[in-house]
Amino acid sequence: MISKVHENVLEAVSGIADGSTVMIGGFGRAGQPVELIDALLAGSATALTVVSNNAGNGDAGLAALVGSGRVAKIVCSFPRQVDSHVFDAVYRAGRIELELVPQGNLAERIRAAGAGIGAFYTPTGFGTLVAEGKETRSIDGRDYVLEYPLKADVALISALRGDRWGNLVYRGTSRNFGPIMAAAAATTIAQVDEVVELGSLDPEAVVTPGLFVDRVVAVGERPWLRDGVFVGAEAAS
Amino acid sequence: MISKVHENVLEAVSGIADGSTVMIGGFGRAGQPVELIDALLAGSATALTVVSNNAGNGDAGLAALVGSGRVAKIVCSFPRQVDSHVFDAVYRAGRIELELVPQGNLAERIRAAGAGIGAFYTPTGFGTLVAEGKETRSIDGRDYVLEYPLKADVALISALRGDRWGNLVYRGTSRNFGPIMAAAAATTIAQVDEVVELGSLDPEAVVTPGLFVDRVVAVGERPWLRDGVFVGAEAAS
Amino acid sequence: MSAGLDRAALAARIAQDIAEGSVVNLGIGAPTLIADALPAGLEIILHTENGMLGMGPRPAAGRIDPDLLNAGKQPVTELPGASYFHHADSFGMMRGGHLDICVLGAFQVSEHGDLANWHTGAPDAIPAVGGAMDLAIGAKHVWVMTDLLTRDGASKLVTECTYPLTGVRCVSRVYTDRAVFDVTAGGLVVTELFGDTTLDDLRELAGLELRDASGRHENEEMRS
Amino acid sequence: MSAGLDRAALAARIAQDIAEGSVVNLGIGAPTLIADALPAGLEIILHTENGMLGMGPRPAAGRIDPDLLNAGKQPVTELPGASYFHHADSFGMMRGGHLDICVLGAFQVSEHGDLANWHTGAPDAIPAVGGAMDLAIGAKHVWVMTDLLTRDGASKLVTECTYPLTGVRCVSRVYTDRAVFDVTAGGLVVTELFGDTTLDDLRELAGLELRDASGRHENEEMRS
Repeated sequence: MISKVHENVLEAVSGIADGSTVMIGGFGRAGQPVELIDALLAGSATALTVVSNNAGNGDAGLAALVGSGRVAKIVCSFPRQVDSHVFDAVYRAGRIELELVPQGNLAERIRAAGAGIGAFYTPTGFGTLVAEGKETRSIDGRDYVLEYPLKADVALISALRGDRWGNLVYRGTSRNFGPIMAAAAATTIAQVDEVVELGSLDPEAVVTPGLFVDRVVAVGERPWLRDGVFVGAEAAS
Repeated sequence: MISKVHENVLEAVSGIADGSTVMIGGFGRAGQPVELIDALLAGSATALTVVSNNAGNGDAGLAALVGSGRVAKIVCSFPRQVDSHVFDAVYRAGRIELELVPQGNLAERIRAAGAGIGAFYTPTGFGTLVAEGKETRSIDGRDYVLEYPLKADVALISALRGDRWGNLVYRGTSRNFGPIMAAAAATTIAQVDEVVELGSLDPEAVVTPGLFVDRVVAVGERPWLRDGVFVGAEAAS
Repeated sequence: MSAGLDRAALAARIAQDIAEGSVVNLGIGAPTLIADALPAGLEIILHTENGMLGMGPRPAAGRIDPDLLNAGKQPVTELPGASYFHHADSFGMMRGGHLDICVLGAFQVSEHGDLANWHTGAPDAIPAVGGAMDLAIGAKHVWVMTDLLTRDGASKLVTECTYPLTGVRCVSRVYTDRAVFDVTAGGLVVTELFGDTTLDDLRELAGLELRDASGRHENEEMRS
Repeated sequence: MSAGLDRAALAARIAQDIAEGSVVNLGIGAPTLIADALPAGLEIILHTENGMLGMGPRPAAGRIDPDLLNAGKQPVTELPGASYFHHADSFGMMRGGHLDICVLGAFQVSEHGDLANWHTGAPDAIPAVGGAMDLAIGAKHVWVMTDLLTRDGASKLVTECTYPLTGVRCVSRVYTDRAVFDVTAGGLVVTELFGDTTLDDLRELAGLELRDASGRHENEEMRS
């Protein structure tokens, strides 16, 4: 019997080596795998390259990881936010390298890694700073920049429900980078609110097929949900 | 109020010009928009370029269109099948041009057109006949062929249900090329078993968001389904 | 001259130009005001690049769902007809030309439609581009919503952008507090003046040649 | 010498090498027989390139669902844990290296692992490639299932393919009715002999140098 289910988050993130490239899902706090990041923090892996849309919000999750000094480099589209004070401080202190990638190129580079595409021509960024030094080409009268895939050793993502084969469904805008990161990493670790019986996810509605997922761990329902249905924000962080 | 719903298939396919490139969904018979193809046949559009995985099965649908002599060129991966006698005859008579594309390159080229990618490097076909005369490149020790997007004037696709915004859900392996063709065509026309009320499709399970669809037409439930649920093959063709 | 339109009035003015059925992305900042100004009863589909179509207004207090955010990470709601998708699909919608309109803020717009809105170029700035470059090159119509002048009184409409670009020749229209400008092959065309702003005022403020199609002619040349 | 294994027996032999949890694509034709030979009780996930994981066996008569086909357009069923996806995603799974094993038929396989299985090169042939090229370069392990000889008695294992290629240096193992061959940097290695076939028989039939790792040694060199 296939079972990708792990008992707890510490077990789920075990084996992440120093120097790994780690993709971390989420757009702001939505879809950010906070419990997995906490488990990564509880371990010792360091000199990490993190690929994520943002560079952390507030003080928890990705912000805490960045603040820990164990992130050598971050590849992201939007590090500077109202509540990105942790990243801002580390960056200004010169203690983290930043590779800034327009959000759509970031998403497409991750997608290309998962889909076995060697490189692709994108119109985004042509003629701007982010294209400096890159190969360009005019195709059918439009200008493009050549971009390469972004792959990872590990992806940490968050979904609503998963089964023991690793099939996942998400909720709302927390889907964001999860499905493409799952496909782009050698090892994909998904935290879910709930592990459900095999066969109880609608095959037409599965967003991430199980072959992209290596480990699944239940972290319990978020306070604003009951059986996956929104029950108000009273208890939300 | 937005309504992309058309009353009948003749109205739905109106305005397809001679010389158009028409994408036609389906893998074999699954997902083939037979009623839309019949409506296209009832019109006069000719000198068409058809993009489809196959070149027709049996005598109906795409096979009938090919047999009508109004397809000047077909772009597909697998024209020759047990029941492709119509295409075989037209092809051997030299009355249709064939561009053979490996299935994954076909899918990715269609996807690239919908996603605004100018070109991409694919490993598929490298060192084979289908790569002859094409640009190649070695990236990170792997060999790739440069392939360009495939776009269309019109896409004809088949889905299970749709709403008046054009949101679509499919059924089983009839999904195949529908979602990517919908995004790659200037005008996408979807036949569905049933048009449902806006809001009754689960937003988490919508496969083709409505912005990719221009016209929706209900063709009635297929004989093997009742309310979208399989009821046996007794009445199926 | 009068100050022209305030932000809310400008948002309302822009909303008037959005036809029913349009798929629209409203950039972070001032453009999000347009959502509240859309004509009631018209169906306009809002896209947010973090993976949603059919985005609805800000939720009532106590109904803030942390899984429903817009691109500015503000809480939103879901309308009937909504759909969700992942980031690669969402940006494919932009890059592939499937959005009708996006409205962005700007630091500078050149008379050729170049846009600068992500980076001041200041050496100590932390750069953050987000989805701006994808929106700029992707939507069928890229509109800018901005004050004509910076706080320092400099024109945001310029001959050539001095700030780092977001996109090249991508803006089709600029809505400012003083006037509306169409970007054409022949340069900027003023299509509408607000308050008692005159074309001469604009020419002086911006230091640009401006063609007049405002329908308000005073001492100006005829509509071309 | 005896004819070796028949197709069903060869399918069963291949099935033994598929570990539980593997994601497997079985090509059109003979490889589909492997599905019926998979060990009962082991969870092996079948992928079909037309957009499904978790494909089950052929349905009972009267339960043929026209929306559930495999790549050969034969009716199949859905197992618990299945999922559906569109063609670009399905081929991304292959190209991206997410399938553990695919098993393909062949016209020819070279000793370097080149595969020819889509086109005889005959001038009147209608070419059809389908997903074979994507599978050939995509799966982690590309296995071939074939008779060693053509109907005309020619070896399908060759020094260089004379038919048009499907993929370059992509095959890792060849299961034939006479023997199993691993493709290595040093050429073909025989790992198993069927019936009373000997390594000398194979060398004569194929005209190739073959290393022996079959464990059956007779007059042959030692296992290397």
